[in-house]
Amino acid sequence: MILNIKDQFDEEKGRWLIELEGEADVYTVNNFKERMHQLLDEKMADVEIDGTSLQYIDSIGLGALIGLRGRMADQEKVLIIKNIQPNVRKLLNITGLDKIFIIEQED
Amino acid sequence: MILNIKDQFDEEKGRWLIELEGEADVYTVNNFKERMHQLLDEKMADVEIDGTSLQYIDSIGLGALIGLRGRMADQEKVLIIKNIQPNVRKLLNITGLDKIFIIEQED
Amino acid sequence: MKGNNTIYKEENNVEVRDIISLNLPNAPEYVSIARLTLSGIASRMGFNIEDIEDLKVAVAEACTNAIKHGCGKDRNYSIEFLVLKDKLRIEIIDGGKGFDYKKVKEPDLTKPREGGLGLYIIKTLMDEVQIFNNQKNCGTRIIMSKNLGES
Amino acid sequence: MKGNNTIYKEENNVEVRDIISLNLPNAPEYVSIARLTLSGIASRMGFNIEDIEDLKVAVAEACTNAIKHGCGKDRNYSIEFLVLKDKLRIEIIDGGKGFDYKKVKEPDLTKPREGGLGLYIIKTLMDEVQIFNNQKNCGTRIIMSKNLGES
Ligand SMILES: Nc1ncnc2c1ncn2[C@@H]1O[C@H](COP(=O)(O)OP(=O)(O)O)[C@@H](O)[C@H]1O
Ligand SMILES: Nc1ncnc2c1ncn2[C@@H]1O[C@H](COP(=O)(O)OP(=O)(O)O)[C@@H](O)[C@H]1O
Repeated sequence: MILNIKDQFDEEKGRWLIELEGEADVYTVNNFKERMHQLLDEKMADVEIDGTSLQYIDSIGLGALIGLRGRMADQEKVLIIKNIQPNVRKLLNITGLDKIFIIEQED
Repeated sequence: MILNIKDQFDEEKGRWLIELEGEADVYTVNNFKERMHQLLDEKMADVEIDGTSLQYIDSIGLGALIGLRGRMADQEKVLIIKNIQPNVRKLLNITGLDKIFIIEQED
Repeated sequence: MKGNNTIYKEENNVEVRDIISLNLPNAPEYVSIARLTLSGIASRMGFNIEDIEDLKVAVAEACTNAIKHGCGKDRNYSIEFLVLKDKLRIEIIDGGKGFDYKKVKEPDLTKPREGGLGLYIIKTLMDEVQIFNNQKNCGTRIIMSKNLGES
Repeated sequence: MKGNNTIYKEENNVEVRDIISLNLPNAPEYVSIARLTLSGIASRMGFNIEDIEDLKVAVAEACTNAIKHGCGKDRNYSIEFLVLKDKLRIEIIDGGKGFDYKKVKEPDLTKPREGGLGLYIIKTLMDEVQIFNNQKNCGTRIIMSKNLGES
């Protein structure tokens, strides 16, 4: 019922590393959007989201990722999403977003 | 939402060892009562209930334990309850049943 | 009017923030749904784990009574969750035969019986409890509240 | 009548075993309560974990629509869960402005936009979906079902 966001700038890779824990839904999404835009204001760079502990996402959460990617694409930065759970993966697949974001799966 | 019941007769101690896993409530109680009475029909003996995995009990579940103890007390057998969770313990305390059953806590 | 048995007096003037209501079939297998819904509401409000356990037990006991003594087989009963500023109030309403709370005896804890513990447990775990009998022997409304941030 | 937009045809003759209804405030923070209640009902019915995930997403999308496009701030919306022999049917009913489903375009998946995915996701995850517009522009009823024991 909450979404915890951990962020860290990886100097070596030159990207934001974001860990999401909890649920990215209609209730938590505003906080997520605000935080991400703050980070990009601070430093425009690639973003790598680790979804290991992201339990749930809805269309509003997906919309936020699409919006984020839009802003980044204008600056030729990429949005990478890794280690997502099967239920989150399924939503990316059915909405075709798996072809728009860069998805990395470790195993 | 279910109650799993494991039983085993301990020849050395001469008692039934019962492990309860799940929730002993208005929905699962009939099954529990039936099973326990079957076991006592098979062999009237002391009963030791291990509550390590018993997540929840309600007044109907407590009633079933009281009924069980009644039948056993007539035969001078005892009902021992061990390793219960704090929420189950609290209900035994407020209903005074902690003074009626034999409660053993390992730690 | 047959009964209006106030156990604890409650102030009348409270700001209700949100109301959630749940209507359940008169069947034991759905009591766990009441517990689940309740735990979602209570944890969102910020109740601690011990208080949530108390709430779950109290609500389940009232649901069990609504089923056992309440309505006919094919009727539903309702639970209303009122989110107040600093407390959760829960009303369980059945359309059953009703009863006179004053005539219910407290259980004798030194002589355990198989039944008769439900209302006693509810009163012990909740901060306020009121029981109303609808007129013409038609149904019971039990109102119970728990305060946030005590314990 | 403005709309009665059947996406998939559904048989009319079904035996409803139990009805659970949940009435929620028009606020995003309670959508998770709908998900929680649903997952209790669906797991009791024997749906597997993947199906329960699908159901949670579909119901949450419909709730989000009821909140975003539906009613005024201080009104509630309802969710009815109909437990049938071999399927779960869920109806989400709001008292909002309604809409003409036929005029809603399918999203272009090659050109992602921030909105417009909700109904598409619902249709993909559920076995049957119907959308009804109440008369006089007053409210929407979306009916969706998922069958037990497939997949
Ligand atoms: N919702 C209800 N409708 C009618 N009678 C009720 C209701 N709740 C409680 N009662 C009455 O109060 C008595 C005490 O209830 P309770 O303490 O829960 O114990 P039990 O239900 O095990 O008898 C019941 O036996 C019943 O007569
Ligand atoms: N409950 C509703 N009440 C009124 N309009 C609705 C409702 N649900 C959906 N709609 C309409 O259908 C459109 C598509 O909905 P959806 O696919 O969920 O995407 P989004 O809500 O992001 O626009 C909405 O923009 C809205 O116009």
